[in-house]
Amino acid sequence: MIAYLGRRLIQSLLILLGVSLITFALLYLLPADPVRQIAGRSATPQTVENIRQQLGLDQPFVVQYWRYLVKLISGDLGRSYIQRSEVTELIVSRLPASLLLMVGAILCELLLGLSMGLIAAVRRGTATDQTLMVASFVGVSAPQFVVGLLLLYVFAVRLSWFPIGGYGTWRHLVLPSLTMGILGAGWYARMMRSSMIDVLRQDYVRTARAKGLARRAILFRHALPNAILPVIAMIGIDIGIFMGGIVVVESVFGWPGIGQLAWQAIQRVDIPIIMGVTLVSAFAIVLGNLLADIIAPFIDPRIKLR
Amino acid sequence: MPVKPRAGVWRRLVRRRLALLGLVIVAIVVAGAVLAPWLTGYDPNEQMFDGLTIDGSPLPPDAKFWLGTDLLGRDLLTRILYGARTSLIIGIVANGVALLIGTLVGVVAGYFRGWIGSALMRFTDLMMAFPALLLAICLAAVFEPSLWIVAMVIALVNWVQTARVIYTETSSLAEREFIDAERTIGAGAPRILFRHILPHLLPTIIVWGTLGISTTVLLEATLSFLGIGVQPPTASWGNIIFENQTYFQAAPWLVFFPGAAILALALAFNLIGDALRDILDPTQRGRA
Amino acid sequence: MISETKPILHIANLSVSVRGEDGEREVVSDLSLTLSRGETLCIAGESGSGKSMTALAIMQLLPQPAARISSGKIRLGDTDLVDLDERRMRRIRGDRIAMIFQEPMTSLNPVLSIGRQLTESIEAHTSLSQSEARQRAIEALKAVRISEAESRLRQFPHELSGGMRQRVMIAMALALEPDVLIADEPTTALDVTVQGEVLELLRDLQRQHGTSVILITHDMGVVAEMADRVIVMRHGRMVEAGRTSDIFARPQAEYTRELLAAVPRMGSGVGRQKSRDVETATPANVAEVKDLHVRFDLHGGFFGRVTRRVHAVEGVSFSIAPNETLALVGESGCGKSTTAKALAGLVPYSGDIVIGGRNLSGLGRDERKAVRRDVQMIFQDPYASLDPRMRVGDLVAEPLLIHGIASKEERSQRVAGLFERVGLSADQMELYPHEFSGGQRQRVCIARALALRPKLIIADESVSALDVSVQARVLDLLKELQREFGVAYLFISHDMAVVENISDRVAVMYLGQIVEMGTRDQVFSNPRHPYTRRLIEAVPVPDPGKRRSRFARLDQEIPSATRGIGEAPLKLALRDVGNGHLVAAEG
Amino acid sequence: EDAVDPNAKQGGAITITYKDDVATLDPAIGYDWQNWSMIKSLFDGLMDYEPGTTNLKPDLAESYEIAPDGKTFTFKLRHGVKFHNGREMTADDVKYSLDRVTNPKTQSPGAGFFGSIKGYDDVAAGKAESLSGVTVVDPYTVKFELTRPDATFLHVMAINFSHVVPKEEVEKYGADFGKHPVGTGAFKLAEWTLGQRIVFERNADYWHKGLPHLDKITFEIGQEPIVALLRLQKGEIDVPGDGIPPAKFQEVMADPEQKARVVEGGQLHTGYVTMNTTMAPFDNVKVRQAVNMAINKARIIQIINGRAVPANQPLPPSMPGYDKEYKGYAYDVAKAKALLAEAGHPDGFDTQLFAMNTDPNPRIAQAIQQDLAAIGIKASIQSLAQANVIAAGGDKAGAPMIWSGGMAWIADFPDPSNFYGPILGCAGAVPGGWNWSWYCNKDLDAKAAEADSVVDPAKAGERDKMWSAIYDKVMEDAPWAPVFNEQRFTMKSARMGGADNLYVDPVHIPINYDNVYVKDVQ
Ligand SMILES: Nc1ncnc2c1ncn2[C@@H]1O[C@H](COP(=O)(O)OP(=O)(O)OP(=O)(O)O)[C@@H](O)[C@H]1O
Ligand SMILES: Nc1ncnc2c1ncn2[C@@H]1O[C@H](COP(=O)(O)OP(=O)(O)OP(=O)(O)O)[C@@H](O)[C@H]1O
Ligand SMILES: [Mg+2]
Ligand SMILES: [Mg+2]
Repeated sequence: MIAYLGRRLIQSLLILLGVSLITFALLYLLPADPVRQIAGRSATPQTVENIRQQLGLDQPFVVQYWRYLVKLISGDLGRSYIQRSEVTELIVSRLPASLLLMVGAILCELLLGLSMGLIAAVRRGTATDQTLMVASFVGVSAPQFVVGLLLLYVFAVRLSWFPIGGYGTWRHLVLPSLTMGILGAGWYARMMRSSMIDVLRQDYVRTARAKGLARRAILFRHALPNAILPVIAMIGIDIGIFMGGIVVVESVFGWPGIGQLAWQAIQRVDIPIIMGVTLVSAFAIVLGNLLADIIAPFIDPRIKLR
Repeated sequence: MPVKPRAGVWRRLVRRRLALLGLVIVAIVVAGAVLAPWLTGYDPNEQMFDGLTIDGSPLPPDAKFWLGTDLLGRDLLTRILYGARTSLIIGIVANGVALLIGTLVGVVAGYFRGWIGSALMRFTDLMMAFPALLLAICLAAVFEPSLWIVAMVIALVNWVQTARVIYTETSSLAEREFIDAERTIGAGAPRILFRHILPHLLPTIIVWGTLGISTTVLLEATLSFLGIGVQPPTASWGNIIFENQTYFQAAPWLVFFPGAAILALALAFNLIGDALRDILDPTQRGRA
Repeated sequence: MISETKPILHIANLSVSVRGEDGEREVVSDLSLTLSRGETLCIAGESGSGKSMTALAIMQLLPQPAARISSGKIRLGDTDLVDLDERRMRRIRGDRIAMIFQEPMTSLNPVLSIGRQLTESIEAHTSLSQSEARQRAIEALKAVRISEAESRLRQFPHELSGGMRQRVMIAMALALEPDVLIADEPTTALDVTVQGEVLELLRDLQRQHGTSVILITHDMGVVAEMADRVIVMRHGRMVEAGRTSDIFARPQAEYTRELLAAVPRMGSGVGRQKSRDVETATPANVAEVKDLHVRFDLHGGFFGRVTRRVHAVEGVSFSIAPNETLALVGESGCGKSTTAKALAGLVPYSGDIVIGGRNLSGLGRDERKAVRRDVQMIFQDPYASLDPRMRVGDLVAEPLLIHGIASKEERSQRVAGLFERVGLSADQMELYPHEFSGGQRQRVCIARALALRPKLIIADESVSALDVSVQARVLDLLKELQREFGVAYLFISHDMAVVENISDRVAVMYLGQIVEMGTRDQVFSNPRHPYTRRLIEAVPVPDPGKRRSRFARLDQEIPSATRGIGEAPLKLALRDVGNGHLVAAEG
Repeated sequence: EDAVDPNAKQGGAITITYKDDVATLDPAIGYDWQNWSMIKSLFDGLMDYEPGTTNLKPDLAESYEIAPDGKTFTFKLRHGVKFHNGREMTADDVKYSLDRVTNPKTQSPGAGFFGSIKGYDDVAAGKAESLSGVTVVDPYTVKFELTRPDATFLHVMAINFSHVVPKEEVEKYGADFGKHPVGTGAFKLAEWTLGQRIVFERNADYWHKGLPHLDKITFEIGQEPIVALLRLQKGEIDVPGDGIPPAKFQEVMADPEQKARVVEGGQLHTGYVTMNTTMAPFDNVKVRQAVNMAINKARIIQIINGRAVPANQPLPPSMPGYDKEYKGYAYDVAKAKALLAEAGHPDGFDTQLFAMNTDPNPRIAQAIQQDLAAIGIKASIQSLAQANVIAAGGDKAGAPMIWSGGMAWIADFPDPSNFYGPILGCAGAVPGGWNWSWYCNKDLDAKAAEADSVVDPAKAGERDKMWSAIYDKVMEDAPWAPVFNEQRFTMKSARMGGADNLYVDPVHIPINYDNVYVKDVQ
């Protein structure tokens, strides 16, 4: 187990290195000139040159990347061009919120998605099944911005059950998690139904029935753990998808996560922030994949960590 | 007893009510896209003087503008019809290509375990950890924004998840004995991969393919916004929603109708896919 | 022995039909039977005759959505099971009727521990507390003679051998002391020694609890050993029923007579191969294997280095002449299948394999494909070795297609011919593998192997799943093909009676090595190695008169072939004890 | 000292929302509209404007003196002004602050404003640490010597970049001074939770007695403008910093109660289309004039729900120097077509129109696109992120036409010169510059310099006329097509008090924090 983890961590580091290199290269090639942005509208060419030199942006690519890496190792992600703060500080201050939202969202989508998929598979072919599948497609097809606003309007503005955005208590977490979760729930419901249908055909389910077990025991004890395996593999993938939706949801609910940071940075080509957020999210994705691989053997003992 | 001719997949498909419904919807969308100029009297990009109220608000659905007008006074129905062209290309072609690449990579990596497999999977991991949006922005900066660029980017970005799922499934399929049996009769890798492994992956491919339709159509809008996709005034379902989403209370029709179109298309393919999955899975024979 | 009490189970005019592409088809027709308390009823009959369907119908577990009971009554005591709703049926299943399924490998849930799977049914049907249920489970495991029962509870199915899994299944079925136990081919997948144990166990338990047993089997040896009464089925109908001794002594129906005649018996049997002179090691040998090693690396450690190895095959040498049948026997896990796979080119090996004069190593791609044509393999598990998404006709035609033989029409004609050869009808070409019974599937596999008219066929347990009559027919077919085309066979089996019948020469394997090899007569009439002797003793005799009171039991687990790096197992030297009869020194 | 509103009540707290992060509160660096007025409340400069107006007044300076040649400015400082850390502000701090902002190491985007101070070039080149033109005469007197007469200099002394910072705090926090601002302003920073909230609290020692009125201002960050409005409607916040989102504008204006809480005012803003004068066919003045005539400004204003007034010249109407007589190019499709034909493009041509991608800019671009199509110009739209449009504009071969909305010029200070230099003058027509039409008229540059050397406040009217003439001349060459001047609509909660012009203060966006108050305090 330890050995496995060690090996996987080294692999993960290599992947992160790859991500950093590609991202750095792409940003290097981007035509927008960060120095011009820093220098402002009334800067003289002299000032522009000065700033370029100070930031080391006049150096060749390899040198710039090498310097970045060296600083990265000591945990220094540089200073934002536009915000002028330490990127590390910016990310650290926003990361907990994003992580919390991620946990909430994943919980939501698993709870919603898995139960929908399960019911649909059991009731296969009935009206319930069809309704649930339509619902899951609505979840996947609905633009998150609209879903978020709608939830906010109904549950926060009209019913006042939850605050209109913000961050702090569990009540703040519900609506954003739900908004994020609705999309994922659609995916999970669809996948769960598919794999559940498969599992319900297996011999061991017949054995369980032959033992005279209650329906619930058959479904939850025998079928579910088998059907959930492909879903577990999704969690890593899910974090990637999650990073896409986070921007919208965070801004609707005023959630102080890294999505907003990233979006603003992209709009303004604030390269150090883009780099930092990229690395952090890549790390999360890699970690998610690792986690999925580590959880799998606990659910299916046949799977060996190799 | 004479050998009965095999009932064609197509014939069995149209015999199912729901699948037929799906086919009809797809046919309507495709026909709408192709025949748009004949189906509507408006130009999709014409900002009509009488398409806005005096204080600049869009018009709700009425006898003249069946689905209402948008914020520039253009006929929404016409824009949805023309937008279908873009969205079909994204939802079906780009999504299809992504599915194809993902399946190919996943199958090859899952079947050939050696260095090819590891190399492909490490590359997939890298791509997965790499932010798609950034790639999109950089491409936007390099290329002239166009539908084909956005289609390419979507394909390039969306294959990764499919590849990972297909990889897992292929590696377990490759362990199955019937694959060994195929090897002993001299079947080469292409035959095993395409004739024997691929059909088993079909349910997964269908699930990912149909879900991908909505996500890619919506992703196209995000990319257009960042300047990489079709540029205004070209309509697509995604960007009609995206442009108007803040107006969902003031002018709900601007979000509802294109949203319904995306949903209908995705659902239609899902219905067809579901039926296909049953038809092509012999163990499901006998199911109505 | 038969207790003349009121029947516990009564089936009247049962019909089961399945829906296929072209409408409904009856697979069980008008079947009636009764089962008394404490009785063992055997259902025998050819593969596909509806035995499993009958069992599933009793349990109300017919495969959905294809199959349904079309008419008839099934009464358990006073309850009619056919009309029972699912909730009430649930209380009967496991508690009053228990079932052991045909496939022990897939019938246990891979993700739940043995303990969990045992206790849950106890908890479902009794009001015992968790710890009491656990205690009961341990007792049940002890009853099926699983060692270290307590620690086994924590293990998972894949950590147990096939025989142990089957015993767990039995323990599960018996834990609640049901009135009726249905065992569908409980021993088919097991090798002789384990089979003996399992049968012994069933008998023991029946004696203790007075359970009524329906035992479905095609092994007439098992029938003779176990049954009080026998029902013989064919094409979904009962053709004969009666007391075991009567049926064996005075079979009434034509089919029963055929069936009995087909039973392979050691030292006799209709189809028994005449002892032939086979010249070994001639240059014209079809296959020559020299010092074959197959090892599987087990990875571990930080960098995934190889830490341990499975020494599956360790220095095996043999040769097969044209027209010859070499049988490979031995216990589960001794390396038989691995040897076969090496020959078929499915696993990497070291050593030499020469097929038709060409050494397999160092061949180009096209040459290798050509050699492939000469060696065909029939796998152990017919269902697993057929692509479930292809029609069987296409599967059989595939080798022809791959090697570019014959035009399209010719191909389908040849496939139809092959189908008839193996006892299937041409219109079954359109069906899918899951629409066949176990035996029928195996015939499809054989047809596929024959399609290329190979020089060597490797048959890995290919007839174990077949009922005797089909088995006899298939064996006949194999022999016929041998005569016609001079095909050689590498015949892998745990059924010593069959081996005794079909083989020219026999090799006995133990832990990856050959411990005895010689002509059939040398090995069977003069077994020299103690391991060989034990194998022969374990074979049940298809004669109710010669029923044994106790089977020989294996007292130790099979030693492991897994070893650390650099710990190669001791190589056994083979000694010629006369006329090419090779025996390993006892180690 | 100007009077304090006698109705104002002391105390209370308000909440203001913003979508985007507040970048930095360092006056030498902060340069977006959002932190601009926040910095104004934390720091002070020598000069300032009367609340709600564009009228200059001395601030930290008690008085000033301009030498007749217009090249020497002497400021007398107010006594007893204290930084938030308690230390008294002196002339040394003024000098330090200006040395700091012009020092290239500070990387201030505003350094260029101080180009007229003697010694600036040496400091900018890194050859000197200190501006030779700034002298501390005594602790309460500071003297500026300029290299040329500069009429805008008093404005320059009012912009944030010249605000006074205490050396010891800057050195203490280094590059993070922007997160720990210490000034002399009406408010001081009480809390900054990154990405969530910034809290200002009243500076009890503020030199201007009676100000500020509020005890506390909380800025909540990170929420969509549309949600901010919902919160305003629910009474949770007091001012939505990003204004009324277009999607909600009609709804708000249709409700009398809500409409009553909206304050409308002008803004020092012009929205325009630039045409790259170095790129064919826009190198032909007739083509540019044709474009000016082709754009239907009324329609565009209708599209944005009437939140603007049509523009015909670069300067907005509230700016001194705005030429009320100038009629500009009237909307005339026929004449535009004729001009185009004269220029040799009777069938029009293909070109590109760049625009920023946030609503309503792509919509406006599409309306312009349709107008151009009417005279045969087929413009394809490139709707891109802000940074990409700016990059395209700063590249000589980058963008034929740019719609300026979203990135458009909002004046740094209310002076006509501010609309010329970087965006219409030769100095801005360099790679990476902001003169996106690459218009460079040496004549006009000279005239501009001449106008700016009229320093005497008494001659302000004369100077304004000179600037009017310059912009009229610019419009003759038509490098821009001015489209509209955006109106500001600020919405507030019912409890907010203070004169309306505090809510549309031309230099404080969204509101003048120092002078507003709440009505519901006891
Ligand atoms: N799922 C199914 N769909 C259609 N036909 C089926 C299905 N399962 C079994 N059959 C058919 O039902 C018949 C009876 O099968 P059953 O499994 O009862 O045979 P069996 O007597 O148990 O044979 P074996 O000894 O080979 O296991 C066979 O002809 C088979 O083809
Ligand atoms: N791919 C593999 N990796 C590791 N070990 C393997 C692999 N395949 C087989 N083995 C091991 O090799 C040994 C020989 O297996 P093999 O399948 O040849 O046995 P067998 O004699 O055919 O048994 P059975 O009668 O049960 O089929 C067993 O211990 C098995 O666990
Ligand atoms: Mg059976
Ligand atoms: Mg085997």
